Amino acid sequence: MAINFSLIIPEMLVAGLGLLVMIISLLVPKDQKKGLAYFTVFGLIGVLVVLYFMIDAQGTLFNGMYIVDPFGSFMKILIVLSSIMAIILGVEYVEKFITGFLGEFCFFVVFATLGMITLVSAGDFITLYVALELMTISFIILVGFGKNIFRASEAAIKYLLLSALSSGVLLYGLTLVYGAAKTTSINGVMEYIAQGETAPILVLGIIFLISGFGFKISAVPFHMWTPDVYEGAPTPVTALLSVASKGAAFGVLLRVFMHALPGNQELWMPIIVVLTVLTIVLGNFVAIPQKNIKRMLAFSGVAQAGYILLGLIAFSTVGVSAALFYAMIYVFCNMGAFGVIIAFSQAGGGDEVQDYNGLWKRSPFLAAVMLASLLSLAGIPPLAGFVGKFQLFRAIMEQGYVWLVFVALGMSMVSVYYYLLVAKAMYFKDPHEDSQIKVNLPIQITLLAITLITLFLGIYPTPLTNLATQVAKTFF
Amino acid sequence: MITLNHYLLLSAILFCIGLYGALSKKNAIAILICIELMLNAVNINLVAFTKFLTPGDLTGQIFAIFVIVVAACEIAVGLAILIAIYRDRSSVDVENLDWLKW
Amino acid sequence: MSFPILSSILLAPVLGVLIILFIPQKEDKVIKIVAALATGLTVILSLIAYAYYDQSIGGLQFVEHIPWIDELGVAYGLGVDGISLPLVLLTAIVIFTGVFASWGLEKRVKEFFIFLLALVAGVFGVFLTTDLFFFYLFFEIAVIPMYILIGVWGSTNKEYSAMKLTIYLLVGSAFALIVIIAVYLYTGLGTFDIQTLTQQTYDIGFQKFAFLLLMVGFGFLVPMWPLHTWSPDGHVAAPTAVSMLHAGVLMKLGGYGLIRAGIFIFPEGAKFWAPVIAILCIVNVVYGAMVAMAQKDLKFVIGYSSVSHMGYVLLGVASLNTLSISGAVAQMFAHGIMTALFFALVGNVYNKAHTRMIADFGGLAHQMPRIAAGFVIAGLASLGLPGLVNFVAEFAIFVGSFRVYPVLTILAISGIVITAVYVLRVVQNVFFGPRNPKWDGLEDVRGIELVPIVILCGVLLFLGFFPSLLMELINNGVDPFVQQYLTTPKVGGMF
Amino acid sequence: MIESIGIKYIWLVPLAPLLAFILITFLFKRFQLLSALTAIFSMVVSFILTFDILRVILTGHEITMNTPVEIAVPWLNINGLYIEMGALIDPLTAGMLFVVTFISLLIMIYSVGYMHGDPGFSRFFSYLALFVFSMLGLVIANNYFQMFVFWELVGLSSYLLIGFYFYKDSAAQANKKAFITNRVADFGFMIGVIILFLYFGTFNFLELAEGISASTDLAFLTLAGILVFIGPIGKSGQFPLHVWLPDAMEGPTPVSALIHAATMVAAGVFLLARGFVLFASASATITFIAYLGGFTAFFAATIAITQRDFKRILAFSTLSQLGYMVMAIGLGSLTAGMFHLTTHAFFKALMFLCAGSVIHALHKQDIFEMGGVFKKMKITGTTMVIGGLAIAGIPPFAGFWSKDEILLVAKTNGFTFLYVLASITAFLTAFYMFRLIFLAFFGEKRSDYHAHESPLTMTIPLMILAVFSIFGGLIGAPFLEHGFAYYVYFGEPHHPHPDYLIMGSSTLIAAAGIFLAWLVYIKKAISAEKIANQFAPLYKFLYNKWYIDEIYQWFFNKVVLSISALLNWCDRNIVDGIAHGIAWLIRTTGAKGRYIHTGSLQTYGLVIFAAVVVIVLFLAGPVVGGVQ
Repeated sequence: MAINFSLIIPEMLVAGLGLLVMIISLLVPKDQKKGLAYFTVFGLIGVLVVLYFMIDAQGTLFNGMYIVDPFGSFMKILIVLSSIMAIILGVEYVEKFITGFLGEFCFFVVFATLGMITLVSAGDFITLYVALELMTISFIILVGFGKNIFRASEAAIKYLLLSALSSGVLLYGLTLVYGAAKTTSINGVMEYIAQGETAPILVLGIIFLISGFGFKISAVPFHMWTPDVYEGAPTPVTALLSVASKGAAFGVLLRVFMHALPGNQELWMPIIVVLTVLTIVLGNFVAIPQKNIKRMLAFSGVAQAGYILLGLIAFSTVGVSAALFYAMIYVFCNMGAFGVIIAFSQAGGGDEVQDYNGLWKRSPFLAAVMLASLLSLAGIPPLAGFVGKFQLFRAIMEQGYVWLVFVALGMSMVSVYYYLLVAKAMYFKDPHEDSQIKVNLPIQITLLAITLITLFLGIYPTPLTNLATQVAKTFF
Repeated sequence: MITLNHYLLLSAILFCIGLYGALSKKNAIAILICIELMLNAVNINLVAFTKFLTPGDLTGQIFAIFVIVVAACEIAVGLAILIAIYRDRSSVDVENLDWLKW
Repeated sequence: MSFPILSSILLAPVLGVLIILFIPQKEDKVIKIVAALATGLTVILSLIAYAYYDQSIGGLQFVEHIPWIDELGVAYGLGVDGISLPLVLLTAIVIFTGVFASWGLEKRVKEFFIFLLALVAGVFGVFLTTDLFFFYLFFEIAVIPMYILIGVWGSTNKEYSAMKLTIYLLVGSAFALIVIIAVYLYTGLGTFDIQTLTQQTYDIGFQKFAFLLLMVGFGFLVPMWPLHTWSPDGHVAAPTAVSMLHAGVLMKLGGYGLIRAGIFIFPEGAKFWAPVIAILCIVNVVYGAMVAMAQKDLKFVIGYSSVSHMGYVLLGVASLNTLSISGAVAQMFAHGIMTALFFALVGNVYNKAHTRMIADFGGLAHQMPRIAAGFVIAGLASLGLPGLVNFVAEFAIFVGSFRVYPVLTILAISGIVITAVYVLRVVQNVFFGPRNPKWDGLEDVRGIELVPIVILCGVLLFLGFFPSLLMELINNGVDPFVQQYLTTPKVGGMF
Repeated sequence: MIESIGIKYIWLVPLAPLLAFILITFLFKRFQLLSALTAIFSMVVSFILTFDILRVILTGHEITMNTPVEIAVPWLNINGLYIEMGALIDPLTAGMLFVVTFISLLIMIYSVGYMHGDPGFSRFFSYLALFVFSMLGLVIANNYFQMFVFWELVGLSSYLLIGFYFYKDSAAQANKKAFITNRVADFGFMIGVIILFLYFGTFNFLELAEGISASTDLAFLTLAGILVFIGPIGKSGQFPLHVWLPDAMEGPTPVSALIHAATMVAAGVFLLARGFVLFASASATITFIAYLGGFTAFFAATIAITQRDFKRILAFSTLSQLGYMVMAIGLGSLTAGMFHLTTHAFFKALMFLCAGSVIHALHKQDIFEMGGVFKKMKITGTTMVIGGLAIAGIPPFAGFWSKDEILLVAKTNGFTFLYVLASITAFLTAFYMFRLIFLAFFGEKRSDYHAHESPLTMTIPLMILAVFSIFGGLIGAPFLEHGFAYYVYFGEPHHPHPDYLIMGSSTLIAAAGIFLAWLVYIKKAISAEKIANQFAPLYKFLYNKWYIDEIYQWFFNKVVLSISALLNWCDRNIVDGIAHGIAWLIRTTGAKGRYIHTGSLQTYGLVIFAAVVVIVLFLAGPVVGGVQ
């Protein structure tokens, strides 16, 4: 059987890039690694271009262990895009706070990217597991890089132990499913499940699977690690973790469950609905009292994961398309917010919300980007987040979950409250110091682009909605 | 006669022991080892299923090998981080790891 | 339609924002002039639209339609009819005068006008759009700038009020959003076009459900008792121009939405819930007025008077006949102008005296005769004196409602007595009485400060004498809908 | 069509003063004389036009109460509401127009002298012009809506003029009180108008008259009549809404003369005449009107006896006379009511202007501080005495004829009680009026003052009015063929026949009143103090105006303000409290919820695992059940 390697060009490119960067970083003097970072960025942009042209490609490789389809490509674009932004935003930060490790930062990001893009294309449990671990281990290392090394290593060990624990559970689930379905191919397993099979061993396996994926996308109650790790990790890593890793995990979750669910909706749907509601409610509630902005964003991220899950609940083209749209938008919003945090801490600012007092006067640009990003997260028009939420609500209401729309909307009002608390600090309070904040050009351009995209997609979302709809049809 | 169920039982017990240990041990290294136990339970499952259910197919066994490799990587990274923590706090007690909370 | 006049109205403030973005912070005057020009442009364009609106044809005119989000069937649709056109005009007038009312602003002028114009673009959008999706979108655009405007440039407990206002408005709009999605899905036509949706028939149960949500949602905006507490706080805290725009225009979004999206799309639901609205609106009128009487801060008085006056709008809406709904729309217009005038005046006094406590004043007519005159005119408008446009609107509401809810209407009419009491008390305590030497330093309004007062008073008086200019247009917009979707309610009650 | 400039240009009658108002307000404010001249000129225009209308009616005999001329333009025409602005010209209108324009003209001339040197000179004339505009608009109204509109506008002018001296706290209080009291009345009036409109589908007087005549729904007509009547109760100061009128004397005296004596307060009576068909359609209404009027007449007269302030006595006398007019209409005689209105306008305006003249000279208002003014101010004194005789009802002065007619109606229509009450009131009127005259103008000087006769601009109007007060009543004298009753009537004109018994007795009663006043205050045969002390509680009761003001004050301060404060408290604490409560609940939940995240990774693991267990347990039932 001929293997069409052209389908995995992006993965190969990323892998090659990772290795190249690793080697070059050994050669380049410690203080000149900035160029390397931009080299990485350009490499990833190349990958992005390739992915963009490959979006319609479809096919399987290695006996079905690897699936290339529009859905996967969409998620890959999302992931690579986040990695690019994380590196651009992170260069200065890493140079300043984790001096000397820029090369490592770059290639671990690339490897994590590799893990993530493989994950969303996994066609087999083995691929899935390996990709997941590649991603996780790269992230663990990245998390451990932190500016405050002690907090960072605490975050890293927590992340490591908990994700190992959850991988253990996930794996155990996989084996049970394997035992029931007698295959590790995702399609095979799913077809088996879709027949309406409810063998206890299978159900148990799937529960374990849910908990494993739930851990990665930080759905309540599997989210416990999220705030601690987000808070302790270096901010660029937090940013990447919050969008890309969540996105990748969500991608695989969709891939696994989209086929499996129709058979046993009444069995699984209540669980997913409950998890979603818990995620949205708890995420938003607990975000309110947070004083640390990263931690607050961590909880908000938990809540956002809940919103993305709504797309799964809707279980329709519209739902998936909405979820994909939202996930993509979420990348921009979150990156925008974290970008501001990065730029701010580079200028010596702390991570507490009150440190942002009067940011408006010190840098109107950063304040505006932060505001736009947070409001987009809250789903306020004309920012893209609104369209995303609108689509999601529409999708679930179509399925008759009106009460769920009430909950979700209500909670998004709660989220407005704590996002506005940041706005309040930025705009209403007087700054502790008056110095203007200088933001370097790449970050400025990135943040500007992010904001403009958020705004543009909020006002004219058609290009992305069309794409997302087209992609979502993969499943139906 | 040792049937599949015996293996599964063993693996389940092992998994639970690992899980219990992971949730109760105070020493981070012990936790790592307990997690290793859980992964071993997984491996037993995989191998047993292959043996009993799909005799001609080695997928499960190959999976097990992947699991072992990945677990090794994880342990390596984990130990590295623990060393960093030990340098700082002279302890790898997970009870003390609560700077980040609430 | 060759020239996209409505898009121009919508984009004029946006253009203003873009220009101001590139003007250096120091150039206060230039920024203000740009803002005045941008808003002046909206006034001119709205007047042109008014002049060219063909009442003999009626219905939506100057329609623009561009497909927007294919997947959802959202279209960028603009159009005005007899209901929205007066409100567009109102918005234009209020913001134009609002810019002049902020002429004395010195703090962060650039940002202030950016947010103000962004806010007003949203408000225009709400009135202009013919698409429910954009209706919601534009509404929300208006909310956030307001949060910042109040929080930064406001006074008295501003952070609390800004947050309260924002959350209340957003929660209210969330209810509306649910209905928007629900009706979209219910029809299955894949469109948010209001006219198309209006022409559909809906199952009675759905109508009840949808109208209830809209009632609550828009009830937050109007504001309907007991969802009103954000409004006095918000008015008090907001800077002058924002108070004007907010009380003058933003509260009308609720009434407008209730008519446009509520009654017209769900007439049966409206009939079912109308008595509830009617009862709550009486609470608004009487309770609002009584509470206004107890206030010590001038702006609070006006804030609660708005609650009271918006009760009349709700009464008109609840009565579900052409006359009452026309009256409600006219009352929205009239109240908008009047309350904008109030806030312009109080803002002016506050800027000079740095207090708004009624007890601090007295005899201010000596130092500020023009302000006093303006305040008396606004006060008289507020108590519904003939010769001012408010009277006509209120009268139409009363006549229209009386046949439906005689007792409630009588209670509502009693509101004009209570209003007279508190308005005149304020006039007496603030402006009349012996000269208070403490305020001898205060200068009366002059020059550019006079612009808002003159324009707003002029509109009140002009339309008060020639109400047909306004009322016939509104009636033209309301009547076809009512004829088609609401069977005339019986003359009932006491006869 | 009847050829008449006045009818053709009738719209100019109210608009001329409006134009004057606009010009003065916006252009002439700084030029005092120009302002005054503009106002006066506009009045001259209106007066000439009015005069022409009057001429046509008096000479042409074509326009009668039953064949009026109507001119109207649509003002607002929307579905469900058709409103006109127009003019209804009949003798009633013409007479009222004449009274208003004529007295306004005189008073404006008078004011040039009276207000001389006041910083608000121009403002005064602009307000005055505004008032005349509103009043004329009211008078020519051809429909209830227009009537209501101008009804409110005269209220506004009155508000502005009472508060003319806005820097006086008392004035600021008084104008507020006037406005609010009238608002209460207008509340009823408005509802009345609305239900009439809803019932008959029109505001137009003539169309309504047809509808009402045809209608048999007595309950509705009674209700509508009473509701509309509430308007006049306020505007014409009938009990219990009379409280504002005495306080309204805080305004400049010409204003008191014009608005609060001659014209505006009579608007209520005019409305009763205009809408007579409505009130007459239900006997309950009309009887109520009669008794309320009679009571007010008596009630106000009793208070007037004890007052000390020159203008206040006149104010209560006005109330009392308005009561007469209302009673007359209630008794079913539109003619008598309007006749009394006309004569009263002359003599009461005269007396107020005299009062103004005296106050202008003395700068005092307490009659007990005056005395002997007559010697210094001959013209004022003489005209005042003429006014006094007119109001007391001494023949042949104006008041005699009109009062007589009212008494006659009361008697012939069988309202004996009211007849007696009215006679007692007539006695009281004569008494308190001459008490005022004797105390102020005669006797010895009781305090230091410098008095001199007022300038000609002031005395000429006095003299003109005095002439009208003497001879004005003759237009309605029963001996006349084409008298007042020939033109102004309801239904069919009916020629009054002189009843000499009533004439004689009423003259005697009036003379007795004057005599008693003479005995007490000039002759001092009876000591006023002694009587007052003897009936101390009664005296106090009357002196304090039956404590009506106090009751209202108590009601407002204690009841209304308490409710208001209570509601305010509720708003802040209960309504807002609930909202805060919800916010608190969410915040607290969040604040508690964060403590789940203890920072201990084993807790985290435990939570994750516990969740798995919960899900397993949750699914165990269905799954096992499903398998079996």
